[in-house]
Amino acid sequence: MVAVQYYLLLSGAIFCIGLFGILTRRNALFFLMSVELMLNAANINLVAFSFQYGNLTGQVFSLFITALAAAEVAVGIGIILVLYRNFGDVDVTKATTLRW
Amino acid sequence: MIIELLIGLCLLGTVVVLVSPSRYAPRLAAGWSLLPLVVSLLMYAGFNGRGNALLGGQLAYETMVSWVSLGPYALNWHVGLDGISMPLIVLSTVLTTAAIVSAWTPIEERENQFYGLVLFLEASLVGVFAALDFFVWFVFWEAVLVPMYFLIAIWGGPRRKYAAIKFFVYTNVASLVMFIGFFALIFGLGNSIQSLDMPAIAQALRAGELGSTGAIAPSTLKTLAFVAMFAGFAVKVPVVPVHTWLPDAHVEAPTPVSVLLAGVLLKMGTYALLRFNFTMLADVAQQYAPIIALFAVVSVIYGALLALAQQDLKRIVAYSSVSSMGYVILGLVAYTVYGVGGATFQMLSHGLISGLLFACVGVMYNITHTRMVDDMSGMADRMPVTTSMFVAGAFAYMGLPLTSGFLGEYFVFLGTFGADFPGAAWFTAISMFGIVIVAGYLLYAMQRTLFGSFSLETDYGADGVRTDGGENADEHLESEADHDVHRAAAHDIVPLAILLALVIVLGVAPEIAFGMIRDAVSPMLAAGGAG
Amino acid sequence: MTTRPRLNLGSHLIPGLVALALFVVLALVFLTASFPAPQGFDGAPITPSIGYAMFDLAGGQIPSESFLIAFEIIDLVLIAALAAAVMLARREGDGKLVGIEEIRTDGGHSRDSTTDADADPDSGSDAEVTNDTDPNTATGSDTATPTGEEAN
Amino acid sequence: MSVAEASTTAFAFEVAPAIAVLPLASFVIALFAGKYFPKKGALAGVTATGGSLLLSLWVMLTVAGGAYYNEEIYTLVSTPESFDLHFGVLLDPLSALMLVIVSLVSFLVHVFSLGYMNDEGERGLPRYYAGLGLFSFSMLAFVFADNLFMSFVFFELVGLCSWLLIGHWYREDAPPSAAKKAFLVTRFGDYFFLIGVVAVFATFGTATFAGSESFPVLAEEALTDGGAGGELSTFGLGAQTWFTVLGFLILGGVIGKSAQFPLHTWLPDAMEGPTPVSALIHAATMVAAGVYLVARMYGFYALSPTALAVIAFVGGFTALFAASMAVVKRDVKQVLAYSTISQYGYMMLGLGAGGYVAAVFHLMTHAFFKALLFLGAGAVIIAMHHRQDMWEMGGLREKLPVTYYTFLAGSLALAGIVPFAGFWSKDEVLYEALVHGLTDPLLLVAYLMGLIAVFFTGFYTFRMVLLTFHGEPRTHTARNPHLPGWNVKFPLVVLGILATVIGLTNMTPVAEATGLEIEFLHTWLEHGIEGLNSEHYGELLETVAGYSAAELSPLLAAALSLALALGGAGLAYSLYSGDRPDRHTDRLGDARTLLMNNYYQDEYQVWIAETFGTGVARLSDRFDQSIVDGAVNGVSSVSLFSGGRIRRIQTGIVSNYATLLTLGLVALLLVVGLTGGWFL
Repeated sequence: MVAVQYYLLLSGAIFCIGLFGILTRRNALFFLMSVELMLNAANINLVAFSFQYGNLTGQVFSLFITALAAAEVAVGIGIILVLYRNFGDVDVTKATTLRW
Repeated sequence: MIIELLIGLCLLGTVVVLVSPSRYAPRLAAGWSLLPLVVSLLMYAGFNGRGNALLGGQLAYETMVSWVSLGPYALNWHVGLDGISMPLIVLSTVLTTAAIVSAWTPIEERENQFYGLVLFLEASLVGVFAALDFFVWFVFWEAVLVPMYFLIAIWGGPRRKYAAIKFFVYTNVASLVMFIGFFALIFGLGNSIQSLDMPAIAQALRAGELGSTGAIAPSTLKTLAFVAMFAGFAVKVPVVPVHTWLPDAHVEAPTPVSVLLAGVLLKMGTYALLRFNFTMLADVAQQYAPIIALFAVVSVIYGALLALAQQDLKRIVAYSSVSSMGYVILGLVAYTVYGVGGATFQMLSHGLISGLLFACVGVMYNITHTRMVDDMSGMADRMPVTTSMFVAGAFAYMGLPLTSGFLGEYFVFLGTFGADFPGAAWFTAISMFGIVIVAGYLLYAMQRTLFGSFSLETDYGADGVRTDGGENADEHLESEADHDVHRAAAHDIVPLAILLALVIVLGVAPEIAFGMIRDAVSPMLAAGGAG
Repeated sequence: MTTRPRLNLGSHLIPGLVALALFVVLALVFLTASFPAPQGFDGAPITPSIGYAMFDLAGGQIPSESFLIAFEIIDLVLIAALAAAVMLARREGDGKLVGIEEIRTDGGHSRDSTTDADADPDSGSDAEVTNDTDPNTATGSDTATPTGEEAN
Repeated sequence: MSVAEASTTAFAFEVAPAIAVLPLASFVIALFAGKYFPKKGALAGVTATGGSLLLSLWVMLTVAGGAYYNEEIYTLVSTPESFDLHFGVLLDPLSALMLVIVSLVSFLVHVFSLGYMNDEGERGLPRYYAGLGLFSFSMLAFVFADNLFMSFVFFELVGLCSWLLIGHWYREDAPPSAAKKAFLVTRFGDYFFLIGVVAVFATFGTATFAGSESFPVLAEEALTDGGAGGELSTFGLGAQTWFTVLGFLILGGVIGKSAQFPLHTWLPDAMEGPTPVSALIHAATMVAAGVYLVARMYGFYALSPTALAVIAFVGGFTALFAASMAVVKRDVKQVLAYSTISQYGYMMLGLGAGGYVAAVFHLMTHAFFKALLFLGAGAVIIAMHHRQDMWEMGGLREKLPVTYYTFLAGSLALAGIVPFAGFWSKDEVLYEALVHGLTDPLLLVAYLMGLIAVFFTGFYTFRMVLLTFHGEPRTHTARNPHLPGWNVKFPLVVLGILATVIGLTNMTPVAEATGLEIEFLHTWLEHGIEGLNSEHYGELLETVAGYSAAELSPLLAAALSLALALGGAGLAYSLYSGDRPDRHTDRLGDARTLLMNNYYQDEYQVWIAETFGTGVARLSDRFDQSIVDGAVNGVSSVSLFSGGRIRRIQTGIVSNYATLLTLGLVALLLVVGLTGGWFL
């Protein structure tokens, strides 16, 4: 059986790729995609540990996370729409009115 | 349950006044504030407490209800009065009514909110003086700040925002420091107390049950806690050098609020010092008596000197409050019956007199629209009654015999001169010089504003705002301002007269208050040496 | 509008390094940690068990908590997200969708009236509002950092 | 003493508090209801002080019968743990005498005020009479005070009344300023007095004047047999030194109130008040409070030769100093003001030199003749339509005969011409100073200064009389004076008679020469409560203070001072007696400038007040605004500034936040991992 470390490494790698996307992209849609990547990294973790402990909870939770991801995308796209409406762009670095 | 009734009446009044229409609010609030006044007077008449509240004395009107359990400490609703707090509660109710009535003229917008906040302030003040559980006390202590902040920030003068924030931040930081100091003590006491009950804490501390906290030895812990609490309360008093919020707050606050601020809020500081520092940690206080006395003397002289340099009547009275409160500290540190009793009496007396003076300045301001000494002259000609009140109040402030101002200071001097700590006589003698300076600046201010030939220069007159429709457009400024100077209304004068009457009654028959004060103070002294 | 992405080491180097650092740390942690051998499910049916667990039914062979309430909550969350997405996409105030001037939610009543009376002030104001850019736009671009320009 | 007699004496003493309470009632009536009365409160005042006078006389008669009274009547504060504060009544020969003097002068001044204030149509009369009533109340209560605390209380209250009455014409600029100055200067003295009172309490635990538990007695015991002395806390000093310090502290109040050098500067300015007020407060009674206080607690001062010597020296110096300034004044009230200072200097000299009876005698005669002179000056001022410059007067003798003759009687008394009152009393003061001074050089210097002052007194008194009443009228007003009414003349006549004859009560030189027992005042003061009589004081002076009197005939001293007084008067007569006298003082040149400017006493005191009061106040205000408040504002500025810098982390760009989050996570993981040993 594959040791849990490798799953973790995989999830870590996917997470960091998603993170890299968030850190470097400015387009909000890319943000959403990157976040999806990170959520899936979490899913891998859950499933891996579910397997590790022989407990189903992790698997069920990954399902929930998929559902949550859907909700997140729905809201996220709504936010992007508003962003576009208010700033005429979906560049996240332009929406800086909340800073001070 | 009568204390709860008192606080409840004030809170109910807050709600009622807040929801009432603005135009009825002044009279409604004044009428309503008579209820707590009457209740407190009845309480005073029926007062049957004996001894000191924190040192196992018999409390009047005590209520003790278990409330919540917070970890190892039970939290009780514990209120009760002794001879120290009873007069201060009456002072609060009297001054609140006086402040409300004196606000009729100057407060012209959002009246319902103003009077509602004042009544809320009254509830908090009564709570501070009545609470005997630290948690309850602290809630009221902090609750005082909220209405005060808004009263200054909404109805204040041009720099009201600055003053209100300064006041709030200053006193709040002070509360934090004090809170840390007090909780250091609580943790040091460990299992010897089961609640935050102040009498229990005081008795445990006096019994020497303070353990060490961490690496800090009990004696060091006591000293540190004393310093933290003193620093915290000193801001409220205020003691030099943490006094600078006071003149700003006073100058910017509307006059009725100044009445309460000087009259009662400052007393919270000295009251807390008396209860916490000087009752609970009497031995530390006695150990560091010369240093505390030094602070007191500096406050007295420096505050008086500052008052001497001011041009604004309100600033003069504000700085002289710093000076007067210095006497209170000096009396507390003496640990004699005249010292501590005199300090308490001085709290009472200063509350009445400074309230009176502020109200007088307010009446003059309502009419002249200025408080600058340079702008006015010969006001006695146009407002003889207000002038008489001002003169009487000023002389009371100077410590004229047969007014309470004299006795308050005199008791303190009597008590401190022969006190045990080194240099007591010198400290007393030097602080007494305050009575000369106070006479200097009050007489000087009175001579320039009240006497001489009448003249008045204000922006109000210079703006050309006329009430006569410009009929006498050729007449010069003086007569124009003259036109605006009218006699004060009766409702402006009545609070002044009542305060003045109280000042004289207390000055002629001090036993009315001093009897119970002395009774409450003497247990402190007996145990003070041993503690 | 966003432009075609291209690798720009100048501004991507640091974020890349940060992400890499996180990965390195994670990897270090994972690799140095020791885990017991995985228990696995011993060939028990996983998917049916998930179904049983999800609806709090007996019959699942693999141990797990029951998730009925969580399931219901996720349902609510999804609906809320849907509603929120719709809310966000709608324009505040006058109930019109962004950029789609002519879609009406009132069954076309006002449209009829607009055609009936050309000079209806309503339609005029509608157009105005639609073309109006939010005042925030101005502030937003004012305060945009120089990096915002780079992406274009 | 029979039972009936005992009960009547007791009754006289029991109603004694009414002596003070009656004027208090008139104060209340005048203040609140004065404007509804026909004479605006004057009648209430006249009635009340008249009643006080009758009661005082009754008390005096009772005291003459050998009964004394020393009771607490009102306890202000009682503390079981510490000393009580109470008001009490002490009636002995001294206080009974003073009560009569005060109530008599007060009564006459009330009557005079009818002419001076009411008839002249002054405004604010209820306030005026309220002030007079309050003053009479305070002064009378001060006189019968049985302890130092009560004395202080009423000492301060008379100060308030003085302020109120000097500033009566508050619409002008000068009176409020003078009132302020009077209060402040006396307050400065009272500061020391207050320390003294508090220190007396702290030392002795009591402040009563009379009785075995009184502080003079305790002090005496501490010094003589040392029995109780060990229990007294003397603040680390020897008992003798500490008592001297206490004496000096209380003396501060005395010097302020009795206008002794260097705190005399307020009294001439106080002449801005209405003239009856000057007569009552600033000549006859309030100013006497200081001297009276020393006399009251003479048993204490007699214990300290240092304090006595200082009192005598200050007194002698003040007598000469003030008399020299009176020589050049143009304003009739100013002359009288400086002469008042000078005369109180004599009283202090008498007290300090051990002449207790002499000082009290001079206090009594001075009260009458100085009140007379002021009221006479008031009558002149009425006549002159409120002009006070003597160079605008002249020739008033024919127009105002009653005023002239009574004023002359007062002047002769002031100058010390036999047989008028001032001669006997001043002479006795000087005699006492001389006989004790022959053994003590400091006292001798004081005596010499007092003696020279006699010459000046004679000069300025007659300069005043001659300029005012003799010669040709120098102005139109002086030719057509306004004639005063009965209410002006009546007090003048009463006081004129008293000024002429009151000295006869104590003709020491005559008694010495003839051997007759006619020193009535000596006899009067010899009795009294134990420890509070001149006999006892004499013993104390000899045994404790070590005073000794040289053998000298009083006739010699009397002749010397009379010769000097006549010399001064004669010089004045030769210079100013003509129809059109010259301004001879101009010939003094620079000295005149110096004297007219009062030796620049006001200037240097104002300079001190400005520098050390206002100057230091300004400095501390600047310090407060810049340093103390600056520190407070600095803290907030630092917070605001650093906040302004730190907030720049908040760029508003999501990517940056995410970077920071990631960095934070990495750092956290590293820290936790390193400390938790994960990477091993």
